[in-house]
Amino acid sequence: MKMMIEGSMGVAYMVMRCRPNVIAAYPITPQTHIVEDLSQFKADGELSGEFINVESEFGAASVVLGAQAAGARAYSATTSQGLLLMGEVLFNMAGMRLPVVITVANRAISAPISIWNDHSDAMVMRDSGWIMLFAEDNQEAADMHPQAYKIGENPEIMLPVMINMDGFILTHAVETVDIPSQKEVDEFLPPYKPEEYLNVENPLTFGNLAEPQWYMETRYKLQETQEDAKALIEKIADEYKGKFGRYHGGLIDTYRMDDAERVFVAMGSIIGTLKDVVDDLRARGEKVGILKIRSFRPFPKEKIREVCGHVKELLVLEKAISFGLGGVLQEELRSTFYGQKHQPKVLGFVLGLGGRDIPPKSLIKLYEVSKGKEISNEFVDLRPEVAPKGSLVTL
Amino acid sequence: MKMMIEGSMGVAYMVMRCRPNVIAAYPITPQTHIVEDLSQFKADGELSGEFINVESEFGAASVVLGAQAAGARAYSATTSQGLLLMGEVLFNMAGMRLPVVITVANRAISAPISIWNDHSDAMVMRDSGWIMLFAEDNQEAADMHPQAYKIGENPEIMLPVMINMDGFILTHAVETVDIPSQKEVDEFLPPYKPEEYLNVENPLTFGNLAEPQWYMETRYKLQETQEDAKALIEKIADEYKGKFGRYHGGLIDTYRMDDAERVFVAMGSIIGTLKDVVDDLRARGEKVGILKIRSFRPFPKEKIREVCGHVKELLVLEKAISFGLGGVLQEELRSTFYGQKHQPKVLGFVLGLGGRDIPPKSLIKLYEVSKGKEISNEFVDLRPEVAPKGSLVTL
Amino acid sequence: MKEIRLHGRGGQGVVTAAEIIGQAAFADGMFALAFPSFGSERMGAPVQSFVKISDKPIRARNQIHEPDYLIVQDSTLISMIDVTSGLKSGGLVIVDSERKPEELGLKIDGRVLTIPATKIAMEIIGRPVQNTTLLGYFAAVTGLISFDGVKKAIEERFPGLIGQKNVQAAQKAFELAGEVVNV
Amino acid sequence: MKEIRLHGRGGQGVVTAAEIIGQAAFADGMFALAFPSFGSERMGAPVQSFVKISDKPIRARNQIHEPDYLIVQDSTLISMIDVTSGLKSGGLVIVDSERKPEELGLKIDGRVLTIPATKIAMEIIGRPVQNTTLLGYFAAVTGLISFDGVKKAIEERFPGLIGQKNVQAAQKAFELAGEVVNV
Amino acid sequence: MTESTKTKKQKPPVEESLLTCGHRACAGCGEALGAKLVMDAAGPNTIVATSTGCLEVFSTAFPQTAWRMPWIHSLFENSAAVAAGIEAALRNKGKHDINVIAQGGDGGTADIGLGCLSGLLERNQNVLYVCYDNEAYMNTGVQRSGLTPYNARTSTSPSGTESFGNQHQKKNLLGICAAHNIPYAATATVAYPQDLMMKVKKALKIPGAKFLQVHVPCPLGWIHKSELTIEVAKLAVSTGLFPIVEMQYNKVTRTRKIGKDRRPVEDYLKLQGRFKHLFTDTAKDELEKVRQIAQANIEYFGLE
Amino acid sequence: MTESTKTKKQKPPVEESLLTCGHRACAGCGEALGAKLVMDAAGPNTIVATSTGCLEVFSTAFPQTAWRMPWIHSLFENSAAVAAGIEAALRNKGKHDINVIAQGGDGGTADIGLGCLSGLLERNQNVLYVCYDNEAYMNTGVQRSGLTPYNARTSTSPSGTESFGNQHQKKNLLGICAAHNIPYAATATVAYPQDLMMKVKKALKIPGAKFLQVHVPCPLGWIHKSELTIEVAKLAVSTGLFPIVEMQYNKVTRTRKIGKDRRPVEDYLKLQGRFKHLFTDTAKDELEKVRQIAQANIEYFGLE
Amino acid sequence: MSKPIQITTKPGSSKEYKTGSWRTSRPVFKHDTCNDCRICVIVCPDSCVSGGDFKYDADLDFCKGCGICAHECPVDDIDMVLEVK
Amino acid sequence: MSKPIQITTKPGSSKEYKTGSWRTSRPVFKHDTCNDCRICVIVCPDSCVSGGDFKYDADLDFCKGCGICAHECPVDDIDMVLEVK
Ligand SMILES: Cc1ncc(C[n+]2csc(CCOP(=O)(O)OP(=O)(O)O)c2C)c(N)n1
Ligand SMILES: Cc1ncc(C[n+]2csc(CCOP(=O)(O)OP(=O)(O)O)c2C)c(N)n1
Ligand code: SF4
Ligand code: SF4
Ligand code: SF4
Ligand code: SF4
Ligand code: SF4
Ligand code: SF4
Ligand SMILES: [Mg+2]
Ligand SMILES: [Mg+2]
Repeated sequence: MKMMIEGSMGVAYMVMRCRPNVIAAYPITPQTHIVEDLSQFKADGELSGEFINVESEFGAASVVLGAQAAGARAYSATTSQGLLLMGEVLFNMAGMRLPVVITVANRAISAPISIWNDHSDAMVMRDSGWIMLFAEDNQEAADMHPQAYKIGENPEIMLPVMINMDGFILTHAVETVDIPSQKEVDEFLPPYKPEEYLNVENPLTFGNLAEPQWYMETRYKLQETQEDAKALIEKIADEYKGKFGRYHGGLIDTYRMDDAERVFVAMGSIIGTLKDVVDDLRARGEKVGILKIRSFRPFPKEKIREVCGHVKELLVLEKAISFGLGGVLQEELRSTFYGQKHQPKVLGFVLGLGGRDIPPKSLIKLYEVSKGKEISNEFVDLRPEVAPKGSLVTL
Repeated sequence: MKMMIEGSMGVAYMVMRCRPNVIAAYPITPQTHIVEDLSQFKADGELSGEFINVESEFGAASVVLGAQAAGARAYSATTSQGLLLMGEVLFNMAGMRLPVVITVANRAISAPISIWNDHSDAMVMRDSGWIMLFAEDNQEAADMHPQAYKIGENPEIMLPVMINMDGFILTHAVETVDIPSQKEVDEFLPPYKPEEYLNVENPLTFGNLAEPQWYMETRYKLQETQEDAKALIEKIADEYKGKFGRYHGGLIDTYRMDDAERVFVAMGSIIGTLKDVVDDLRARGEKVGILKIRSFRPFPKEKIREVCGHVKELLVLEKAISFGLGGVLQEELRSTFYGQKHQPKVLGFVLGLGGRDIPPKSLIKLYEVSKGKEISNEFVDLRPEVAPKGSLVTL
Repeated sequence: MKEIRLHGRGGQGVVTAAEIIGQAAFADGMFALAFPSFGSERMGAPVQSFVKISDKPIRARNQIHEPDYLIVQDSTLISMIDVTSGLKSGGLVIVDSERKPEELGLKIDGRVLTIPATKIAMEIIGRPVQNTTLLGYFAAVTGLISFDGVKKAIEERFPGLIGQKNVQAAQKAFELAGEVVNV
Repeated sequence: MKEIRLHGRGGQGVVTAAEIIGQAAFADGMFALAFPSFGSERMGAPVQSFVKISDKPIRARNQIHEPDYLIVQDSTLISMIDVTSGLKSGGLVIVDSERKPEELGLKIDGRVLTIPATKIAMEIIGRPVQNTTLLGYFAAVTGLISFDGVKKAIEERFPGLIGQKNVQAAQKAFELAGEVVNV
Repeated sequence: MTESTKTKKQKPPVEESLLTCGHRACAGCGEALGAKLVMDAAGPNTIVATSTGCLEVFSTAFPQTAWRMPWIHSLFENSAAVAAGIEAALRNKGKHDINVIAQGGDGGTADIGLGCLSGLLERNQNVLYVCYDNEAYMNTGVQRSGLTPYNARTSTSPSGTESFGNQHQKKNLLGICAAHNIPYAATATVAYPQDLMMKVKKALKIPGAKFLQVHVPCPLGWIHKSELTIEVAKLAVSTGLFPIVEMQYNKVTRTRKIGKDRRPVEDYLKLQGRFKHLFTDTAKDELEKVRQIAQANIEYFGLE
Repeated sequence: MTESTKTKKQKPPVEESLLTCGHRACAGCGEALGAKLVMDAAGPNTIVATSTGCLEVFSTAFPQTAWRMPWIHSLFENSAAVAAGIEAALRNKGKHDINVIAQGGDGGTADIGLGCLSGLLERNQNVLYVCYDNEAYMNTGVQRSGLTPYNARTSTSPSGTESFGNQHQKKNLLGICAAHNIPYAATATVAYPQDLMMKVKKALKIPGAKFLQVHVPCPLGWIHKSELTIEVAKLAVSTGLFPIVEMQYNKVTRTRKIGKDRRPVEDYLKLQGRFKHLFTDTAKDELEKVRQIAQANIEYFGLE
Repeated sequence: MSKPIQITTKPGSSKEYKTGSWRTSRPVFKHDTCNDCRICVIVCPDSCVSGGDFKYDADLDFCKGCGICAHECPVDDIDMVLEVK
Repeated sequence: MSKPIQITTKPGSSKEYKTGSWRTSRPVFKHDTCNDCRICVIVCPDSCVSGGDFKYDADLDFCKGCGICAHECPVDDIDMVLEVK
């Protein structure tokens, strides 16, 4: 059913449709509305899963870990400081091959404290072994949830999945979201039936100590599984399309890229804004398109190379930076094309940190003034008093 | 004075020589000996700083944060799970510009749980804004401590510094370490006198909330400071050499690289093993050298390019992997040379995870069999039953 | 696409108002995107919210810096912040006030209308909740959303008696409006 | 460079023994690197440690897979694990045992020596701490480190009476040794 | 009243509060009031570490601050540990005459921050920890905390067809802290500012770790009229729902008796929207449970 | 003894313990013994979550495990929360007849894991939490924990020219847990296996959150002979240093009296290397302080 | 190299941010029955009542009009009056 | 695509790991004064004493020789004997 609702509500509905047995979450802006909606569903008897109020994000992650290990389908949501506090548990969960799904309402990291959006939080978890997806709009964020469970719970995969949606920009935005019926979701997503879980009939031990003669193999397998997940992510996106008629891309998505020479690369809600920008530039005769990274882990190098065969320049727009190095996405893209036959130029921009608004006109300006330049880690829309000399686009 | 002592003891001595006012740490293998030695110094009245036994690594990091903010010089040490648990505080500390120094006795991350060495733990913190140094041997690990305080406390820098030393391989190895006298260290490292700290005479507020109109500038400045730190790290390494006659490199160090065509790139204790390997290969007429990354953050792109002008191939050896992408160091190196005039081939190997021993003969073998191949994320010395077909070097 | 920016204070339902506009547009068969300015302030502090309305799906997520319409739920804000900043030339400002538009001292290249929304709300709803009332007026003077749409959105949001009263207040305001002001 | 691997059980001081060899070598003016095998086992479980000795600084950090010398602190390990694995051809194995070398059933291309270290330790130190005793013997038969070096290392490690007794036990073992076995 | 008594009364100089105006708390915020009283009782010779929460957010939006003493905020869950570090730093530098206060909301104290707090109390460091108990996570929009009272409606313990609000009892935070065998642990409330300030001063004179839980009504989260903040706080005491007590080394040493001032719990609940759902026919049993909680408190601490 | 009594006694079938042999604990490990007793009392219809620590490390080196029941280890500080998740999963699936036990060492419980434990107790979930109290972080090499007794020497509270070992008093973990108002909180010891097993069974029958602190001597960390594990544990009780008590809803309901079995603290301390430094002339006052701690325990719980 | 950005703030600088406009009602201190008890000073969450000698007033630049002072004044010497908007 | 690596372990598989060799002393059950109290079974930290009917024995594949059984046997029916090495 199509509804004009908040992004958080859309996610809450879809999570409920996935029939999680156990939900545990700790409040943190801007994730709060998702769990508030879920607890209201529970209070009204609509949600049959358990809703556990915990004492911290560390506790929340641990509770869902335990639940999933006991054969339940589990769910949590968090962001920023909460995600960092979960860190130890998240790495552990991937290593234990527990296909939990969590939603991250992406937000900046302290200090200074900021409740506003950027992608720094998710980036911290990029080595964790989790599958990491980024949603462009609220429909996609909602639709990603059944897909995520289906990907993670695949017996050949068994990995947790993190769905990233921009805090406030998506979570608090009211727009149309089509929520499928329970029956339809049930048809798409079968119940979770793991081969191994904590039960007295088959009393296995989970979470052993691995001495040096054993540990490295588990890591190799985790990496191999991440590679394997690439095909599955695409397959399940197609399946979803078949069932629900909606497709937001597989590992990636493209927009007007066919003959594009300069291509914006980005993740999350900025894709929407970029679409307007690209239409605008196209109208002025620019050969420009968008490459949307939907799966950040596994990182779809092959797919990216495939669609960029004819592209001359990538303009990477990202909402995070690895201090002392540079923008994460631009680094990974440069590496993607390193040593390849076709090596498009990669320009890198950092923008939107801590909720800095990203107006189309700044994007158009950076598109224009960056032509012919070599650019890395260029901060966009800094206050002029702080921006370094020669900044391309300031406030 | 030259002593035949454990690496941990060498570090403990040097930490004491730096006169920290407050030490707070939580035990975790293989960091334990460092803090045990420090607490023995304290029990024997040799150490004048406070030693705070805390309830967790989260607490340890928060205690040193508070102490440093109050104008003290503070120290902690940890590894692996403990480092992850500190994560939220570490990011916070960098944002608050508090030049704490911590030693990380690098260890693998759970699950499965492993107390043995690799670099996965440090990697998780690579976006945090901390300066990150890696030590090759115990002398360097010890020497890095006064250098670290001097770098971090520089009024133009004001950033925390993480000293990484391989768990067990260095921390538990007994070898010669030269510990300078207190007087010498005092001459090198002046007392910590921050311009701003918590005090009733100038009652400032630390740790404000930054709304979207302010946050991004603080992030830009952090990145700028990391860039600034590059020169300072080199300068202080030189100063140290002047004073103590020991030099372990600045941002990087090189070994037999002058005419080298193939160059190993790595961090930490494997450099020592590689030196033997390189001597061996050189004796056989191979033009091979070593590029040691000493400062991982800031990542010395310029310096690396500078010394690799003539290099044909980089063989990156690393003890960590970003699951779903690949080895972190190889990615960053590929990006370093992307779009440059000179683009050496970059081969990437993952090895030594969770304490897997790294014998010279495996290194020699991979050197040989990798010739002429394109290699990324090749796991070295996997058990044959798990290794994928075509693995170059297995157990 | 039409862009509307709403100004008010924490607790005055300025975010709800934006959402109701969006829902009304949705009920009218249009596309809409409503979102708050995400401030950290508390009850009483100045807050903003945004709505974009279009006959095509709305993709751009940026805040509204050059609105077509402005709704000011609290006239005391006018002296405090530059509420009309960026208003498109020929744009429309609607202010909850018992005063005449001229008296507000707004110097803009556009039109200003006032409506005593709080007063109406006090009379009909019994509490100073001016947002729904303002929306009735907004529907009337802009024609951008239908009164039916507003009614439906309010009823969905506030089921029962309280919703009905809000609808009544909105209706009253709707009726008070003069001609439609095209922007 | 000479490489020594030590086998023993948790609690038998096998790591300390390696460190003392290293310190003795240091006292003798050589370079050494001693390190444990970092097991997670507890008291009683099999453990290993390693020492490398050279006249040049030691840089390679790998474990010792092909030792020149083996010190086995607990003969019961022989039936349990392959203690001599990788021993260099012509290498030397020293075992704490009251039995004759032949009786241990070690099949190697090298030499085996036994010394009743625990027994000596019981007599002199009064406790079954065989490690220092073994080191006296090791110094004597290999000539790799001097007895003075061993003495100094033991005294630094165990100040006071207990150290003296350990030195005595080591001395006794040193004296029991026959010719120097070059590897 | 004669002129001379007038002049006498005027004595206290009109000093600017150490938590000054221009902060962005809601009108009538009990937490702002509580913190102001604590700060002014402690005086300027004090360093303060504060957890994330309303108090920090409404007082320190960059580039401004409402604090007039050295003040730090690091994270949500670590003010106790940050203060421990400050105390250690001062101790190491021989500055023994400066007060150190750590403070946080009920969530930052009783839930996510309990680990750090417990460590501080265990080490008995010379710090006063103040918990501003407004009985929910207010800063993030009124979610349930461990100190949310039974049956209160919050955004994560909503009332609904299957629920009467929060189904867990308010955590016995005072008891947990006192069990650490610290020299002083007490409760106070903005309802009685003098008592509150006296306790802060008293606590700061005792060496070692001290704990003070201050009841601070929140008009936004409790849904009461802003002018009733103090009245509501008083009713929490006189109904027995928030006992005012002092403990030393895990023994109760003083309580504020209710005696004949005792009031039925409804008087308290009715003023607050968060308990509105308890005043229906189906909720009778639930209301009774709240009565029992009050009664148990009164008996346990002998408040009658 | 007659043949018939012989046959009677034989009744209990020789069953394999649920924590079976082949684990790698030190010889004489009190923690291994304690865990074995708890598991066998709980029976196979139990799911167990365990913190990092000796217990986990010595029992689960891949590819083996000494556990014969469904068992999970996640991290050092979260067994309480992992168990909470398991309990929620079972509850949601309608499996109400399976015991859930969370367990950890003293460090994993009283220090780093206290946050998760407090959450579990607050929510009163149907889980038994067992703390194996060997009074230090043994797995990492005997560092001080919050439950290390006063003046014990550990590797981070060494004795030295300026120190007599641990300068903090043993944290009152039982009191802290009981203050959460849970239906059952108790202490036990491997010295009295029957009592320990009885308490496990009793606790598992009570719905809600239960807490049990088990005293488990560690020959390695306490430096006592391996055969003395039980003797040392008995002396901890008879000296008054480890009181054996049961509490329900924060009230003491039963204690094990010491009475005429009372022994001077020296008898206990002397068997252990960690207290060796207390038997010198300069340490007399410190020894007296330990005596006072025992005396205070005895008075507080009325053990005489 | 340039100094790190200013991230600390100056004591009491919040006074640059006037909260008076948040008010819907205003306290009027009548200076009539005042007994100089200073309760109004003590209970104001916005630290904006000052005075002495039986004369107290709110700083209307900051007073948010919560009404606590009026409600708690033991002698009703403070009235809350609606602000005209 | 291949299945994730096996990371769980089978109940009681530790019995593949014999700890008997750790022993320096061995308990000898004399089967003499035994009163069938089962204390030795209960107190063994290595779960390796079994038996019944006044006859108990340690599984020497696993017994680590801690000596607790001997120390706790109320009738001294267990001796600890040094292992010959
Ligand atoms: C690790 C972490 N989790 C969650 C948050 C989000 N958060 C910030 S303040 C807050 C609630 C504060 O509640 P309380 O401590 O009771 O203080 P109050 O706002 O009620 O005064 C929450 C949940 C955070 N900042 N950090
Ligand atoms: C976050 C984290 N910090 C530290 C450690 C290291 N660590 C593992 S077990 C342990 C000590 C366990 O002590 P305790 O809980 O008392 O159990 P015991 O080993 O004494 O049985 C420590 C410090 C860890 N695994 N994780
Ligand atoms: S929400 Fe409550 S605690 Fe927070 S500022 Fe408003 S009144 Fe104060
Ligand atoms: S160190 Fe102590 S607790 Fe750990 S296995 Fe050994 S005896 Fe048991
Ligand atoms: S509260 Fe009333 S009586 Fe007391 S000082 Fe203020 S105005 Fe005067
Ligand atoms: S109305 Fe409120 S804010 Fe204004 S002076 Fe009175 S107490 Fe202070
Ligand atoms: S403890 Fe002794 S008496 Fe009891 S059953 Fe065992 S051998 Fe027999
Ligand atoms: S000696 Fe120890 S391990 Fe062996 S059987 Fe007796 S109690 Fe068990
Ligand atoms: Mg609160
Ligand atoms: Mg322990």
